[in-house]
Amino acid sequence: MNWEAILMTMPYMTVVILFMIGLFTVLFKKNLIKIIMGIAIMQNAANLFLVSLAYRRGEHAPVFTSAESTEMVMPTAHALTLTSIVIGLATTALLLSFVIMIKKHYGSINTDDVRRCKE
Amino acid sequence: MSALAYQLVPVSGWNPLVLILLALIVGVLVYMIYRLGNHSYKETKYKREPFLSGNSPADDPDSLHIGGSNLYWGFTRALKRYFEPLVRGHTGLLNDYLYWFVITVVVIMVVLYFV
Amino acid sequence: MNIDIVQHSPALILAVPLLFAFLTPLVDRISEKGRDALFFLGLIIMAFFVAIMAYEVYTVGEWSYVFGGGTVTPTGADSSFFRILFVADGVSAMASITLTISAIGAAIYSYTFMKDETGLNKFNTLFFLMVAGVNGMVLTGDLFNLFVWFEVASVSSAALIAFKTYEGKAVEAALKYMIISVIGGLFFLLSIGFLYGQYGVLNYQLLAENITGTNLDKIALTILVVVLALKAGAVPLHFIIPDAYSMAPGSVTAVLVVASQAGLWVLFRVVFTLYGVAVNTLTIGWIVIVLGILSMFIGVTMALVQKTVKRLMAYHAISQTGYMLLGVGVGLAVLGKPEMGLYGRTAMEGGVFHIINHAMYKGLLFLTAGAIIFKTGIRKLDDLGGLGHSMKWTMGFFIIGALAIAGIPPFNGFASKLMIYKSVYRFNPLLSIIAMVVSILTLASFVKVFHSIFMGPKDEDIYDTGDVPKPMLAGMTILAAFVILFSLFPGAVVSNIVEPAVEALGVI
Amino acid sequence: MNWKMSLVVRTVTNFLIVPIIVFGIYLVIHGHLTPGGGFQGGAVIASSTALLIIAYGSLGKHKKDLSSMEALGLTMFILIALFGIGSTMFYNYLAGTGGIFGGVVPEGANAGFINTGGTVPLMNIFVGLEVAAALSLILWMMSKETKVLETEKSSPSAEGQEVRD
Repeated sequence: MNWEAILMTMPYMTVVILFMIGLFTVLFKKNLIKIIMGIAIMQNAANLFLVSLAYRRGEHAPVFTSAESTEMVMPTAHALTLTSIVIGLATTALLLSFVIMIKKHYGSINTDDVRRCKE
Repeated sequence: MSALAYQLVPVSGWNPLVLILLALIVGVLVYMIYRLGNHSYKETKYKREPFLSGNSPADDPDSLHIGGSNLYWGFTRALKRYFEPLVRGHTGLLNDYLYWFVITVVVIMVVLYFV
Repeated sequence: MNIDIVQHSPALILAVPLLFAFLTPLVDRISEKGRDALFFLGLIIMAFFVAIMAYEVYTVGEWSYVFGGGTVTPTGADSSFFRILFVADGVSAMASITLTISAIGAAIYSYTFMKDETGLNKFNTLFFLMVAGVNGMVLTGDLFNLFVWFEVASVSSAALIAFKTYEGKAVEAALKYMIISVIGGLFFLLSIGFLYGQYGVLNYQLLAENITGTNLDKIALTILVVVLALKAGAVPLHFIIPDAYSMAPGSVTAVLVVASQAGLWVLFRVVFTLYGVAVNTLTIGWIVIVLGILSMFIGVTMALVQKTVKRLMAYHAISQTGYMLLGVGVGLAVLGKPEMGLYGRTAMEGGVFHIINHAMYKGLLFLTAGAIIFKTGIRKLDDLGGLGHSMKWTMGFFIIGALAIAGIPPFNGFASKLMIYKSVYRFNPLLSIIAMVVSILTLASFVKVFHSIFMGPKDEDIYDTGDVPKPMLAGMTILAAFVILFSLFPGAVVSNIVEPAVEALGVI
Repeated sequence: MNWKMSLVVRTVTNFLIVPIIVFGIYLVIHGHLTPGGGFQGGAVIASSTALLIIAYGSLGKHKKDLSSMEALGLTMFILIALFGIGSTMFYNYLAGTGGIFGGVVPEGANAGFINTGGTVPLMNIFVGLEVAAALSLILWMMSKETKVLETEKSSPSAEGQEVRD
């Protein structure tokens, strides 16, 4: 068994598991707050995926002071993750304030009740 | 200048200006024929109603406004087996919207993989 | 220190709305008048820069703008390697023009339309942010930057949909729009991860050069296509569009139409420039065509049975998006084959021309629907009636919009639909026949709407109040003027604006 | 707001606020050297306002000031980016030109200096200001909206207002 290769795919396995958990929550849970939690899990999975892409074996973190200029992990993926975390915060804040307003107007945050926009 | 002129009034293909010109000409012709008619006919309040069928319409014609939504009731009634599931399809449930999203991703992925 | 405005126009198109978006709260503390003045000033300056960029693109040609680089054009491969790149080409010029026209029309319209609402400085900020988000989505040449602007546009349009927080339904529509957009964004992030992991580069040109169509690329392409079709409102994913359009305030819906079309523009960029012939274009072409046909047919049949004005128009927006997908899908299906020259190119030009036409007349129709609801406060078709007597101008604009959307000859809808019919017929006759049937059903549903709103007896309580105030009419006149302008000179519009956009998509 | 925590909590919060804000400012200013920067530093500063909201129930009459602070931060961020329009937007025109932010970076791996960042620390400061104001505004709005801090049970709000259909 090539443990070396399996070890290398470990981060991507966690990404798939986390994404599936998030997708499951979003698809099958009826409570809006749980859906937003599912979205947060999916965001973490996406961020983990981006960071694990940038990893090069045996290289230093991309902080300039601690490494010679050649052996560095790819910093662009870290920049992408930072932006995606900021966007994740903004979207979750907006979604939560929508849920607060829906609780005020509909009196319930169950997706079965929150569907007056049908006809 | 000629290029722009050609673009503005292209000879081949669809050209709205020719159509509008035609419309104007026909309009003028119709107006001329309209002028020929005699104008003694007055728009009187109690003109004879053209009798079509059934009982005479209610005395107050203004109340006869058919509501908008059931203008095509015949069409929708005939295709009931198509319209029923379609209208019910829009459930308004957030989870259903996401089912459709995931289903489309899977379907297109399979199609793209095999073809 | 000579600042060459023309070279910097792509950056300024984005910087001006953002700057004015964040200046509004500060100015709002000083004076209400100042805030409204800032609102129009910002849009006019942005329109000025869009005009400069478009003129430069159409006369000189396309160029890319590197943010933070020493010189404007990327010198050497490495400098465009890490920096964010904006591309000013046919596609971004045409999309910015469409957005500017409907944004200015909607802004003037909303001057009195939103008069009695509170928190107008937030409305102006969000409006600017949405305009900046949509412009960014279309202008950017970098995949991750596209994700950032996709999110900015989704956040600001969701907040605008929920602007009437005192109505429960508006918040519900905004919540659904936002959740779906966020999840779409996450899938988008995954596909960025796939492409970045394989090729280590995020730039459109560099990515397009070394994409080889491996299985991972196909998965990334699927996710990109589905997420952008979701934003544009293709059928299996269209559920958020009717809720969002019917619950948003009138002027916001007009710009929302262009915001979802930005998803369409980016879908064409991804499919044509990014992937091009790397993937079997016939399959992708047929996928886009099937999405288009579904959107067309189901959109219009659902519209026939609708009971409220704006929901009916929202379904028409979906069915018209189907036309665009059909037109460009046919072009995509024959990409790189000899038939491209025969009819593929006209199909694409028809599809792309339909985008700008649709933005004009659909914006006009939504503004008229907003005017009707502003005047009567009634949304249902059954309760409305006899408005033709009092609202003459709105009726006139409604007629122009309805005839244009149904594709009646002199109007611009007909010009682009004719191009689509002719070319799609030679690709596959059945598709063209479905397109014509859908066009007839569109006309049928708009006759229904016109009859139930404007015909019928005088309605006493609305009759004496007359038509909607001046600025709303001015907003509608702008859009109607462009509908008529595009109807009278379709040839000029196609050869000057549409052809560069089609060439910019990489179609030789 | 009649909500107030006990005296102990309020005094501890008064003491705790200062180190949190100082640490937040440290993160913001050293953004271009050590991990941190505008957003992270601003979030730390916003956590101090979260403490204030819990201890004192509300931030008083500062809603307008906070949103203006946020708007000011963002406007300055874009203006600084626009000043670089000479070559391109977001161009680091202060780097290497001496002055407060323009120090020259010596060769080789070194711990880096504060004044070598050019426009980056300036942008970090304004983003930090903006994020601190924005996050505290969000926290405060949400605590006010959900009435989570009110002691007596607030009356259940009217069952959803129907749109005039």
